[in-house]
Amino acid sequence: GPKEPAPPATPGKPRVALVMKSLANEFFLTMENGARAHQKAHAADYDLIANGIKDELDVSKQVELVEQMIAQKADAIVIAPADSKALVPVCKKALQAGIIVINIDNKFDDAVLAASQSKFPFVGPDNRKGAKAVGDALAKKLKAGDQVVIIEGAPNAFNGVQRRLGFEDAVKAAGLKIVSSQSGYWETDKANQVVAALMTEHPDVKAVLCANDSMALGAVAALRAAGKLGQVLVVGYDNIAAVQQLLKKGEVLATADQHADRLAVFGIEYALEALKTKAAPADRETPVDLVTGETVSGKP
Amino acid sequence: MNSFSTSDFRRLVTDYLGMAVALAALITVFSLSTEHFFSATTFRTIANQIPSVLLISVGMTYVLVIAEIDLSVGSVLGLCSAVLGVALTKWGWPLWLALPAALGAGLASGAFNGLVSLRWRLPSFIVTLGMLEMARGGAHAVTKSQTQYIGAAIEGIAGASVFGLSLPFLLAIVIVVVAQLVLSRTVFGRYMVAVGTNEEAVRLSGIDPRPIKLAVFLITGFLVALAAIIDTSRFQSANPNAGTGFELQAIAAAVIGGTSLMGGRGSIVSTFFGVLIIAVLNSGLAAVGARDETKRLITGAVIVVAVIVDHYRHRLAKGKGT
Amino acid sequence: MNSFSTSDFRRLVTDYLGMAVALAALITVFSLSTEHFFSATTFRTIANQIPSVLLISVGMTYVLVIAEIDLSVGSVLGLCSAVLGVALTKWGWPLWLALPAALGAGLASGAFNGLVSLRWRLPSFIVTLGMLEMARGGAHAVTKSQTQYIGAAIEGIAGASVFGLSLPFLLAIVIVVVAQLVLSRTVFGRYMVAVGTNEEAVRLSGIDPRPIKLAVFLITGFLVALAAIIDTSRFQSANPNAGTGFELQAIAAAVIGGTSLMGGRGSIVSTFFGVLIIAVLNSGLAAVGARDETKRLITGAVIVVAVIVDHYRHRLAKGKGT
Amino acid sequence: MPEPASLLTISGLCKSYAGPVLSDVSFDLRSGEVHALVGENGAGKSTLSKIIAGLVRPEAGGMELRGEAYQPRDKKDAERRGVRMVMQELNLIANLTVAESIFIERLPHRFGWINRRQLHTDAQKTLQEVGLGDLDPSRQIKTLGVGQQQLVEIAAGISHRCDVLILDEPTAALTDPEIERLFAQIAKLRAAGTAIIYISHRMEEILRIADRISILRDGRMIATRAAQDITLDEIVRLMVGRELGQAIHRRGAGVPPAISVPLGNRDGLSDDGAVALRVRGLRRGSAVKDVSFEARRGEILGFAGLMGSGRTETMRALFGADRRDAGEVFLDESATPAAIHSPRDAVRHGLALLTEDRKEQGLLLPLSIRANLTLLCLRQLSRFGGWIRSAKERTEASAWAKKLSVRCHSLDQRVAELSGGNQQKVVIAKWLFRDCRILIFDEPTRGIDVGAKFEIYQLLADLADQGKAVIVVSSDLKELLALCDCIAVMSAGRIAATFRRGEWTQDKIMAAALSGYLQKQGRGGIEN
Ligand SMILES: Nc1ncnc2c1ncn2[C@@H]1O[C@H](COP(=O)(O)OP(=O)(O)OP(=O)(O)O)[C@@H](O)[C@H]1O
Ligand SMILES: Nc1ncnc2c1ncn2[C@@H]1O[C@H](COP(=O)(O)OP(=O)(O)OP(=O)(O)O)[C@@H](O)[C@H]1O
Ligand SMILES: [Mg+2]
Ligand SMILES: [Mg+2]
Repeated sequence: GPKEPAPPATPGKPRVALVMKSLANEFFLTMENGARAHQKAHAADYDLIANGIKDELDVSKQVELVEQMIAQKADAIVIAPADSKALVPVCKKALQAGIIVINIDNKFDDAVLAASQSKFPFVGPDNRKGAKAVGDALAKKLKAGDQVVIIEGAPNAFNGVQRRLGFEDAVKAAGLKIVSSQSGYWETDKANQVVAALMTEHPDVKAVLCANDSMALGAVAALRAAGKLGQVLVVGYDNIAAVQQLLKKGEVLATADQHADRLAVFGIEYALEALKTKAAPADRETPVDLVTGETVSGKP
Repeated sequence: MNSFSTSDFRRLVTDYLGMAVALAALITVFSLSTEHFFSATTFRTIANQIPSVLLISVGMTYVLVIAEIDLSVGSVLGLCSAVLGVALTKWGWPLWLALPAALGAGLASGAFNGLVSLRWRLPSFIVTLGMLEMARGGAHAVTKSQTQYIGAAIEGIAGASVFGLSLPFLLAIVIVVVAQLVLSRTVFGRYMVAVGTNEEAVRLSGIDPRPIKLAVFLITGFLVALAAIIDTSRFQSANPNAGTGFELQAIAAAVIGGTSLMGGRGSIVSTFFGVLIIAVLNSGLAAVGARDETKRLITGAVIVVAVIVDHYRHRLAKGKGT
Repeated sequence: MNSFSTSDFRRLVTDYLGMAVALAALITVFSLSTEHFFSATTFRTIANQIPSVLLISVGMTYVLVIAEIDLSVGSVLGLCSAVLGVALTKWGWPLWLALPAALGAGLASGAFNGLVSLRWRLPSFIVTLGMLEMARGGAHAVTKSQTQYIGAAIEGIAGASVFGLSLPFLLAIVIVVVAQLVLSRTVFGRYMVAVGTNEEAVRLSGIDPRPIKLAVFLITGFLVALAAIIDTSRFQSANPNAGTGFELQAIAAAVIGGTSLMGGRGSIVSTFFGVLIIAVLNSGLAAVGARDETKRLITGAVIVVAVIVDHYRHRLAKGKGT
Repeated sequence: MPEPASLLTISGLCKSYAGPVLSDVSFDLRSGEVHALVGENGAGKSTLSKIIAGLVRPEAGGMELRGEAYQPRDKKDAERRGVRMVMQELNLIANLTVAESIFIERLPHRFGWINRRQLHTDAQKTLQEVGLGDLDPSRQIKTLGVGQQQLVEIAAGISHRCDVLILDEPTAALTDPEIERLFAQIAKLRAAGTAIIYISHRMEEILRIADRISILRDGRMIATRAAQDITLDEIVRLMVGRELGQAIHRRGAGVPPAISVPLGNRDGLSDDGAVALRVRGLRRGSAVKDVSFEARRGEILGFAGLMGSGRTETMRALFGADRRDAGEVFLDESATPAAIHSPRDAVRHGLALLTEDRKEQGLLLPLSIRANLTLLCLRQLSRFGGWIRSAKERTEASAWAKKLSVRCHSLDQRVAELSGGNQQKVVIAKWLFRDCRILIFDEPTRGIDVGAKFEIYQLLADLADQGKAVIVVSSDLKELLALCDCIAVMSAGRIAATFRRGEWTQDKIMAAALSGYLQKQGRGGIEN
């Protein structure tokens, strides 16, 4: 059977369900680990059921997870929705079942919230702002008119779109020129293919802006194969462990850290607070830090 | 049309014993390891989650019985869902027009799969693989890659319930029963089995296998569209990525249920058990809150073990012969 | 071993004509629609990208020839890559120890696939589907879901190049040639084809099909591990998600190349063409900068059209007969 | 007597695949006649039949049915016009039941819903007519032996009303009682005015039931004669196009000359040959119940018995193809049983088994003749541990193909494209190629023409002379009588009697074959 200890049935102790996106993604695993560590430190205060879906595209699985948590009679659900619209109805159902719902990481779509007459407190970073900061750091190394390419995340992922918009904001501000903007589906391999092809097609490109670090790894590999490493700059997003060496070496110029480990914890704390006070807390923006070769920490 | 004989009953037991045992074992394990798993709510939740996968698995079983395969089911679900969503929101169509449009998209995809593979005698694997890409591309093109929120307009379909069981679930059960009867008791069903076993021999018997195959692809397209409608109603929104990976799930459910990939053998009721096993497994693992890699390891192992259990059931049924 | 006869030559032309035409057409279209596509750089880039997919497709072709399937190749690539990465970074193993460990992981997965499906006579589809989940779970467990950055320690493998062609590419070409010769000119290859054609007849001829099948699963596991080493070296990092979706890509490459899913027919050289077609398509679409949904629509259509072209090539080769 | 009008006339029919198969064939068929079509393997009999039945389109020539132009679009069209065919190759669908197979094109139904009761009773009635009354119509085809399958196909064919019925080698896997029942059915149909085209390589049958005989050779119609105007030797001469080699009928007492064995220099051996194979207490399910026998070197041991008597199952079990419930196999007078648990073990111990079902169990249909012929001895044809010497493979394969006169235009031709008899020759050659000490042949001459049969008998006799033990299972009793030194008769899963040459008569053998069933009067039939 599963090795994880089942949440013990201590009456009165609230049960908080954390529903995340793709656990294949390091970001969410860090989030989960942060949450688990927090629960261990506060074992007397609540029980945690952490779940995620296999990959970000499988929205229906996430809806089903929320349904399961309703059936499990969780007291609070902390959710990082894989789709900012499709998850609203089921979260509303949870609300109607008397469950506290806290939205983290990826904000529900405002129009849909309005249409469905529901509201959930949001705790999370502003991806667009973070991406703009990364883009700005890059722009400092380039001059107006330089060509750049953007490697986007999955096309309908909300944070992917936000990051693209943030990159575009920075590019516009610095007067750079986007010669191509294509999706790498968050994957190293796909990004590698796209960047390799683009380097041939647009030999004068000066920088590659990747919507996450896994794709930045693929971009770096493509540049290395084309012998352009060093001439073409790469930026990423998420600050995963694997890019930290590259940041130090200067092969990746900058990335953004959204503090995944603390993100879920904020959400959980919010939920516990709401359970106590029975009042919905206000939205809260969590910090996004720019990380460059100089500021990168020695974290393993 | 005859009365139900004891040999029928014995067959029922031996046919589904392995599956039932595997299912019962899973439920027991999860009930023992979590507090709230063994409850009416859990089962009602599962019942309301499976209809779309179930319908797709029924279609897949049919396709596998005729020795073909349909990899496009997940993408076509996305496409039908996209058409439905966009028709309701952007084009402002009424429901009675949008629903046939979605069904039409499903039927058209099925027709493409069937006609192209029959016309040029291509393996359906490759035709439907092409369709997988094209339908997903279509879904993204129609929705401009944006999830369409529909809201209450479509809630009624999945929302209606009888004794806590949703309309889609009841519909899916009816379809399972009908599909099983069609497979085992009608001329069309026997022709499907025959085509899947030995297409050349069927042709030599003076029966044209092509209309049968086309019909099966159309039925599958229709069932996928139904599943798309159900899912869209359940989520009150149309997601162009809906259904990603459903093809493998549906094939797994059918194969766990003993359907052969080589054609000529399959049972809808067994597929139903296959779907249930996967659903209970997912639900139970979520209730336990296992880590993702543990989930994957267990899911993989359960799939293999379920088929091994079924292997021994076969031996049991056959007696010592062979 | 005889001299190359004209009939051999004619067969070479008719066998690969369809593929070559499809490939040439693709290259022409992209060369006309972009500025820099038709250049040595593009082809060098493609040559350096395909080795891992090519090796996996070779393995897949073998598996398909014996009428089995291996859905676990992508996940096993992830697992081997994870083992290699973790051994080099966390456990601090030297390269000469880490590489065999990765190969061992590939062989062990192949052995599992082969032994379980042979022991209980289970369809390899389901066993390898289970393996797909388990190996991915294993990859995540080993790496704790974190991409392992390795750095220069492993660069040498993919970095070395001869005339601008990387070592992995040359290795892959050698393996393609050897694999084709083994398939068409050796006893083992003939047995593979025979087993895929009619396993029962082979068994009754006093040839045990099981060691042959096991060997094929092992070879595939080994090739996947090689592919994992190449990819890890190329990215200088080990990603537990590496290889996701490779199984469908490899099957598509093999089937575009005319390998039958029903077993008994396949050619490694054709698979090579299949891989090239897909790679050129991906590269060209990226160079054009097509929208994502357009990419999918075109990819799907090209897959179908490539097989239709091949269908006509067959007709041509056969002459008016049939 | 005035010439009766023709029902079907064919003129100038041509068809070619890689080479010409039918050239300018003309032919006429009258209502109420049995018209035998004979010719060597690959002469074009099946192709001609398929053209008439709408399965193959001719390239030139015309057909007229009842005076009207007849160009069937497909099989269904032909059937609508009253023309039906029972194919030579088994074409049943393994996963269907017997009843479904018989009525596949017209399953009794109401709005698509099958009426199972009616299907069952109809099937039972039809099975009764071909002598399979005891067979459960709801059994799956894949659980039947080849003989039973053939009868099911015949049942499916004759259960329809039609004007022209083509039977392509219907008796190749049948034993005498079934053949008698089939002939009775044919007589009934003929009396009702059905015209029957009957293809067979069993000459004595042809003389018994045919009204007229047409002879095809190399795709040309050589002659059509009334049956009473022609002798067997003449038919054979017309078929082959030359006198058959001077046959020495040394053991052919009581057998018509054309099917007696040209045994060359082989004299009847005494029973002092050393035992090569001894089987003790073999059991498997209900098909094989306690079978013991021995086969000697230098001898041909025949296995006779009725259909379903368990001969095939016995051979499969001793060969390791199926699991045995009990029983031991000893080789070469050894006191310890040989460990034979799989066909691989069997082949290693020097056994060979030619299966009765060539299509499913013997051949790799989509592969070339060469690949089929050399499959068993690839190792000998290779060097460096597995590199096939293709030149050597070619010469060896073509030598064997020539030895058994396999008719093909190239060794690279797919076996699926060969005529039935030529396919059978390929399977035989495949096993002869591999030098085994104990050869078990299950229905080796199924579908093989007269001339080639001689050659195969000669081969078997030669093998025995070389000191090998040869076991022949055959439904053709006359073949066994001519060929064997010793005949074991199986009945209901047991060996009912064993006769040596000289001790047997046809009646004694038939009595023994029936004995196992007569004891169970209660069931009164062949046990399933
Ligand atoms: N589909 C095909 N493709 C190529 N050649 C074929 C095909 N079908 C039949 N032939 C060839 O046509 C010739 C006649 O075959 P046919 O089956 O009519 O012979 P037959 O007289 O029935 O022989 P048998 O007594 O062995 O059944 C053979 O040489 C065979 O190889
Ligand atoms: N695969 C099978 N499954 C179940 N029963 C079988 C199978 N094969 C054969 N039988 C049955 O076993 C019995 C013995 O068949 P077997 O084939 O050994 O007889 P036979 O003497 O060789 O006759 P023939 O080959 O002419 O049918 C028959 O009743 C047959 O129906
Ligand atoms: Mg014939
Ligand atoms: Mg037999």
